[in-house]
Amino acid sequence: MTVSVEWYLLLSAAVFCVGLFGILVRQNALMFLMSVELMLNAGNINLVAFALYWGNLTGQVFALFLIGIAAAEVAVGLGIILVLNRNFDDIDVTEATTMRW
Amino acid sequence: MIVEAVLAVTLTGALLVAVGPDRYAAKLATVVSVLPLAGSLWMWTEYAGEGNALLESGEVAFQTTVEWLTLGQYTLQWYVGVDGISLPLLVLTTVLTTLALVSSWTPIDERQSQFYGLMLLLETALIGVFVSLDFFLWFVFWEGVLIPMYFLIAVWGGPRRKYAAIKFLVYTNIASLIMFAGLFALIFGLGDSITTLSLPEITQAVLADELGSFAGLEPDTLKMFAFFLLFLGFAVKVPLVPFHTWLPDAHVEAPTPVSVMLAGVLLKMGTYALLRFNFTMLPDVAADYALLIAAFGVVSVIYGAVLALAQRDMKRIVAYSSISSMGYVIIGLIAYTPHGLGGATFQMISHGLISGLLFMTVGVIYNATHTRMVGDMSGLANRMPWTVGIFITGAFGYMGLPLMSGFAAEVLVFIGAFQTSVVPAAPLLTALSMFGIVIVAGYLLWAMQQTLFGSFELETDYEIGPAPIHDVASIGVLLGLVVLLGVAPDLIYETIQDGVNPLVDFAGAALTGGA
Amino acid sequence: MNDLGTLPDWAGLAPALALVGTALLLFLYDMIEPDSQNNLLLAGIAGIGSLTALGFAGWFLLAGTGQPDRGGAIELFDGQLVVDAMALFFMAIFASVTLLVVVASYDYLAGRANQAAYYSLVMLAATGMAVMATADSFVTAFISLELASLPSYALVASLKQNQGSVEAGLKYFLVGALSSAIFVYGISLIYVETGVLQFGEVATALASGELSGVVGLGILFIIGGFAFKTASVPFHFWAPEAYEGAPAPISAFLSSASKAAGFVLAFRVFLTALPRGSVEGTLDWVIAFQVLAIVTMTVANFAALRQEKVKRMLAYSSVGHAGFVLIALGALTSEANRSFVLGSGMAHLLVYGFMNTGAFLVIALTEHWGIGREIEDFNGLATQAPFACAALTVFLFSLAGLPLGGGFLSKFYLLLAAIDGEVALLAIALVVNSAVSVFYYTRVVKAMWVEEPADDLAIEGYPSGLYVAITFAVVLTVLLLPGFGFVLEFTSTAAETVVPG
Amino acid sequence: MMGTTALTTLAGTATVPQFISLATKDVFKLAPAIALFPLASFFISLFLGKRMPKGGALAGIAATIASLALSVWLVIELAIGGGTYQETLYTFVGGASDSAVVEHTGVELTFGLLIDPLAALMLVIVSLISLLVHLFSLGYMNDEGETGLPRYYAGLGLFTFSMLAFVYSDNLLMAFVFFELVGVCSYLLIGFWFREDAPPSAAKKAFLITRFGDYFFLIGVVAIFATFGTTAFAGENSFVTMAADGLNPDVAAEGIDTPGVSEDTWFTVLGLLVLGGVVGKSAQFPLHTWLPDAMEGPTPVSALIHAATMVAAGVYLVARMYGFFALLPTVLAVIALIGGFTALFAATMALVKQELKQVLAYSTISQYGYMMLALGGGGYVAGVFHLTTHAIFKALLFLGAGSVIIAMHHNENMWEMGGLKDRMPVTYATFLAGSLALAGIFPFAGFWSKDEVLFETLAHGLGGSPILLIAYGFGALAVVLTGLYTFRMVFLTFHGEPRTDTAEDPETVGWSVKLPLVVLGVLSVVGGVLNMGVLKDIIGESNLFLHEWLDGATMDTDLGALSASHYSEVLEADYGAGYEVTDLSPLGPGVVALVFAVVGVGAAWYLYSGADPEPKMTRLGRVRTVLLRNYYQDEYQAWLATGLTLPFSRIADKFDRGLIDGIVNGIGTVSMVVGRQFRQIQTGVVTNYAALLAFSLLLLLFAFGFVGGWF
Repeated sequence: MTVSVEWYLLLSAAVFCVGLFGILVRQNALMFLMSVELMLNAGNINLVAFALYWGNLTGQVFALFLIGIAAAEVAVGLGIILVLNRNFDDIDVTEATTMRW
Repeated sequence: MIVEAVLAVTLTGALLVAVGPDRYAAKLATVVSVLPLAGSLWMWTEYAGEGNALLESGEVAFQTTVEWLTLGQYTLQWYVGVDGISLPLLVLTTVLTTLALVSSWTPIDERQSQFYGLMLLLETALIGVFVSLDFFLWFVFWEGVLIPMYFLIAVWGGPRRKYAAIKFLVYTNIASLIMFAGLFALIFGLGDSITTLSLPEITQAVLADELGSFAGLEPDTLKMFAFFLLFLGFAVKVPLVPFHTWLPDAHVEAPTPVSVMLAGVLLKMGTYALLRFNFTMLPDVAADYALLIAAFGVVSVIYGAVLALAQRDMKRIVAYSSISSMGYVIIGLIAYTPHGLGGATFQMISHGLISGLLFMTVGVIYNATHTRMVGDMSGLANRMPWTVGIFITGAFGYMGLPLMSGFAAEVLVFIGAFQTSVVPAAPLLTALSMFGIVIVAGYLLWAMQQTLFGSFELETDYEIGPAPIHDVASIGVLLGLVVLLGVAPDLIYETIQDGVNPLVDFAGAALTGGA
Repeated sequence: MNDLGTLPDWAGLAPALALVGTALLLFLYDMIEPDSQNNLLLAGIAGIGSLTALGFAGWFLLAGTGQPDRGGAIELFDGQLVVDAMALFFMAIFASVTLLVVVASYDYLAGRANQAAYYSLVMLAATGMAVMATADSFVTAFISLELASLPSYALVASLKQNQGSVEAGLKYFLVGALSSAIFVYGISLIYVETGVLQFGEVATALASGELSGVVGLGILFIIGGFAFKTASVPFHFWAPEAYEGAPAPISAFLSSASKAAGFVLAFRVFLTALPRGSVEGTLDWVIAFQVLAIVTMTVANFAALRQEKVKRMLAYSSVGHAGFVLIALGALTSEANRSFVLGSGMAHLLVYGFMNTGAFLVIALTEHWGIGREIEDFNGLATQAPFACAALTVFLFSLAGLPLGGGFLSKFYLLLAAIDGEVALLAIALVVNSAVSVFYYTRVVKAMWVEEPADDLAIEGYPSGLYVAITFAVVLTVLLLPGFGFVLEFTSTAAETVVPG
Repeated sequence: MMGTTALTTLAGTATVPQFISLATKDVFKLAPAIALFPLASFFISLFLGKRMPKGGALAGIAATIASLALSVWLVIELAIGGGTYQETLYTFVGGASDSAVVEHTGVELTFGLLIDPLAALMLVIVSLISLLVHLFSLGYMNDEGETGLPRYYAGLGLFTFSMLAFVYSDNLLMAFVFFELVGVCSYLLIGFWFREDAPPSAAKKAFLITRFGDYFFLIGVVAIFATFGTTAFAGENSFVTMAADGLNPDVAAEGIDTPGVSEDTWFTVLGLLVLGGVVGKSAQFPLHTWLPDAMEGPTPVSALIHAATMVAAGVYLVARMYGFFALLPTVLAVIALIGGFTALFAATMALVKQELKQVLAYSTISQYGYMMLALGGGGYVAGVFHLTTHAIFKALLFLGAGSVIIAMHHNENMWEMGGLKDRMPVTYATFLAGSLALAGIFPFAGFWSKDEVLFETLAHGLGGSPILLIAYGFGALAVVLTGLYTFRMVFLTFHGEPRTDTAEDPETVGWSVKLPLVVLGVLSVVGGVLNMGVLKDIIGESNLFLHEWLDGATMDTDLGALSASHYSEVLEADYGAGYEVTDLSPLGPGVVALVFAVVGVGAAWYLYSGADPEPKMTRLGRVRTVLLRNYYQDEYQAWLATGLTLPFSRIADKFDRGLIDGIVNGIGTVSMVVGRQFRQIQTGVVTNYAALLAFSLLLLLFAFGFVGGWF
């Protein structure tokens, strides 16, 4: 029995919301990063599932690209978090508020 | 090409003076300013235009047209030229600039090259305003005036100069944008019937009833809407009560030569534009609201004069009385009679000269006393007889003393306004506005009595003696011009009449047809 | 189908290739000599690279490459990339801004570490932007967008010892990552509905039949992605901090080129992939952009009123200008002459590219001199550096829409566009916000020219690179007033490639 | 045409006369010089005065002599048969060939000369008085060592120029121009001693109050121009003739443009407006308050102002356009009432003044009241006659007072004088002659003219105009008071014992003072010969020289619409004032007036003639206080200016800066506050950004979701 495509959509939406929720409530930069990854993967779920549904590879190929880009993004992100830690002695994203208003 | 030459010379001169050393700036700038002066006077003697530049029959003098760029359906042009309305104002600008530059020699003692450069830049923009016949080009110059003016007030002004300068800039800029929107409402309403933004084309299209509906507004509503926005925008510049509050601040804070330019020429931009846009393009709307517009004029006259009564700062007195004087221009314009329109234009010139004269004289006194407050000094006539003599004569000129230009202008305006059938109850309104001549006498006489007469006393610690000869000379020249135009208004009035007459013709036809 | 003379099709990508080549060259150099301080060489390489890109872009533009009379747009890689007038026009903007930034960085970077990395990241980001201009599929769109973004994050944070820079990098990155995620999710929703990602095919797919809310949601999320890239409210939060904290040349780069990149992609996506006619029923993006435009202009301009730091004020101004350009999308109503409207946004982006970059470069100059960031710190600067201050005055007044530079005309063009689309609210918002903006720009001008200098105001040296870049920018800004017509030729051709007729 | 018919009948000639003859006599060509000489002296004195002997006085004297000579020549020319001369000298607006102005409006504004008997007479008076004042100034100013003499003589020159030009203006606009210039000159001269506080203030007051009057005058000028398209005084196309045609039902009038009211109403309004200027300049109630203050100026200037120039200008204007006023019964009644009332009103105040010049000032107001009374009462000739005689004896009195003031070292208080008659006989004799003339004692000049004024008013009043009778009552009563205050002045100043040391030993005065006094004294005695109206029935109408003169009887050509008989015609016409003349012998009323005058003089003799007179007026108690305070006229007018207008302007200023400017600044402030709020959105916390971002997205989602129907 195949799972109806609507369920994938729901799943991806759920993952997306979880990620968003994480971003809103976590102050740790790493957690923030992970939440973003969740959101990105919500997109991946859609792409992969619907590549099957539509019977073409476009979605899957794009998903592969996305995974790669996500990794790059994490790399840059970790670099930034590293210097954040160096400058603010913390990786709490709400701490860095020297500039506002 | 003379127009281009004048503009180019002035602009080049401005840049040259600005980068040159302070030492030579004053004299260099004055010498440079003689070139556009000579150019404009040459144009004056060679002028062979006829009629109103905006109307079909008009022949524009010294005209050049070059395509600039095409934006959408509209071709923007470099389109310059003069007619009987703009030429006198052009000459006024060049004359006043040169004299204002001379009067700067004494008070301006720091950052001179910048000051004189900006003054010439201001002159360039002002000349541009009066010669442009393409709306967009005109608007470039129109906005371009603001920038040098802002600096001139903000850098070389009095204690509250920054406030005054930014108020001037923001207030008048907002007004410009409102006006801009107003004109574009018209332009868009004209739709495909125009292909350039040249003022004659716009005017003639509007007058030919080619206005369509735009943004859901029927042509008539659109006209009204555009008129309203244009009027609002120009009313700030003129300024008409209640949009005037930037003016006293700007005048009080600006250094004297800048006040001269401000009162002498900048205010005329407003009335000039009203004449060119509101009253030439949309005479029927003007006629519909004639009573309201005339009321604006009357209120400005009386209110400005009454406020002048309450002032102690002599510059503020002249500033408020400028508001009052510009009210007459409005009353004359809305009359749509030959003497109304002609007299109003004449009043622009006349007020330019007289207010320039008074500001310069106040400046000469200030240079010596370092105060402008009535009450801080008395009996100046004992120390600077010639300056005081010119001041008294100028003040009488401001009061509309016969044989000085103010009288000729005011009488023509009154005659024109009295006769009009455009404004309801015109005789009554005219009579009401004429009461301004009594009030103006009141405050000027009061100020003169306090400061010039009595025994000599001065609150500030300055030794004063006769003013420098170049200062007296420049106010003397202005006084001479005021008297000359007062004795022989025909010198410019013929040219002005030639420019406004076609306006009376078609407007008269349109208005009687409409009414 | 296309005509590049004797050159192969892929040569159409020459500007992007020049940029990426330069980046790789710099990488190579960095690998060989990681601690190099040979600033002149590095800047030279980067400069020549961007100049080459500019040369190619300009050449192609003038030669008519990708334009209908020369065989139409060049499609590459199965329609993943497309080289047409719009792409070339924007590549020219990117290359110009990059050139200015690189020249200016020569002085800015003097004595700092990791110079080669810096230049190569700039070139990479520029490459990303160039590819964004040519992207013709959501796949390439997203990849190029990330290619532009990721180096930008690093560049913003490149002053590793500086708290502000790091904080700016962090915020930029976090908001950017979130926005990318939203963008991707939006793309995936489009894929859910259509099963294709190439723009033209998406349009074809959407044109048939009823659309569900999924598409609308997807479009909304895609708008979010662009809003981030163009720094539009409410995705603008990163901008004030990123521009303020970043090295000033990078602020210039981001606020000018990166914004333009976001817009060129948005133009293409919304006009070729998600044409309003097809998706109107589920989400009328014209309305959405109208809302965004008005909100962006108003929030940014009013917030800028009370800023005390020059750079931050410019950041808000930059957000405000995003709002102005959004008019070009918001005015694409059915009444509008669409290529005319679209052209207005492009023209403004070009002019803005010079005047805004110029303004930030003057800020870079003041940072180079060690002058403070507050407006007050600029007091009396004109006594020391009249040329730079005159240039900044021109930039600021041009930004304000006063007729000292091309900004006056391009804003006017935007106004015409708003009126052409018969969106009165946009026109009014444009006028009101222009009026408001005069005030805060003037504050800086006032500080420089009017206020008395502080006693300790002293500047040392007149760095040639920065001055060259500023001079270049100011000359172009001023020349764009009389020479605006020249720009218009390109914008109208560029706009007609995405909205024929 | 109406004008022509009128004069054929009246002048009794059968030929159809030229309305205006364009004389080619050389003297008329020279006429502009009459005014230009003093103008030249203005420039010479102003710029070269410092280097000239006598501070420029000589230039002025030469100029006025020349003017006088030319004026006399003109009079002779007219007396031996010349014609009225009218010439447009200068086109102010619209002068160019193929003028756009003229092409469009059909009118031009011009300056021109109108020389008729009236103008010629006035020219002589003005130039004569001016000459004498110049001469007198040599003693009063030069010998007293005043500084600023070039300025003084320049002022006199300009003043004379303005007045002369005003006098022979051929249109109302030009008249207004010089009317105003006269006002400015009086400002400059009254405020001559600018280093003191009072003169500048008095000068300001004089200018302001007369300007208030001129405001109405200017409206009148503009309105007349707008109504008739011309402001010319004389000629077929003058506004006077057009107005007459407009009102005359027998004539079809064209080109009159009234703003929606009937013609007679509108003309009445016009007349009243012009009258505003007259009331201001001629110091009639209620705009008389400036005149006593104007005594702050040098005394010769007072003489000039009061006798021949400034104040005379108002009355002269009425005479000049009498053809217009004669059409308007309401305006005439107002003129007569104002005149009569002012005559009485001012006389009462003169009773209690202590300063010599103050008495003369109020007497001036009073006497100009008589002239107005005459003109309002239909006595055109009488008004002009009184203007003439008054010019002479009032100039005499002022100059005599000036002489006394020199003698008294600038002390003007009469109570500190006394007994001067023996010490300054010439001054006394001439002053007495002037006083007798002023009081109206037979046979001095004032007697004849004042009697004629009263007679004309009475005659027209009895003819069915009761309002004139009231005015006559005022005038007759004032005769008594005139006698009283005049001789109170004479007795206090010259008679009795010297009351102070200065009076005991006054300074002597020179020939330059005495000469003018003698000349004027003689004229005051014999001036009445001009028009002995009281004896009309005895000597015959043709020997009333002034009447004949003003009627144009001496001229070859007909004076037409400018003639006295034409004015009577209009006055009595149905469309005009509608006056009727009772057939009354002038002898009876003349005797009555003389008796009144003698009663006044006798009262003065009774009260003040002793060796050491007491202040008798104190018995009037509070009435005296009221009189001394001038009925509080100054107070209420000062209150109008400083108590009402000034506070109002301050309130307006507060309103302006507070509310209007407040709104402007308020908009700025609101923008700033909004800006601060928007700025606060940027909290600096990246999580908040994410939240706001998500929230906004959600908001958009819901909004567009609902619109797009996604749910």
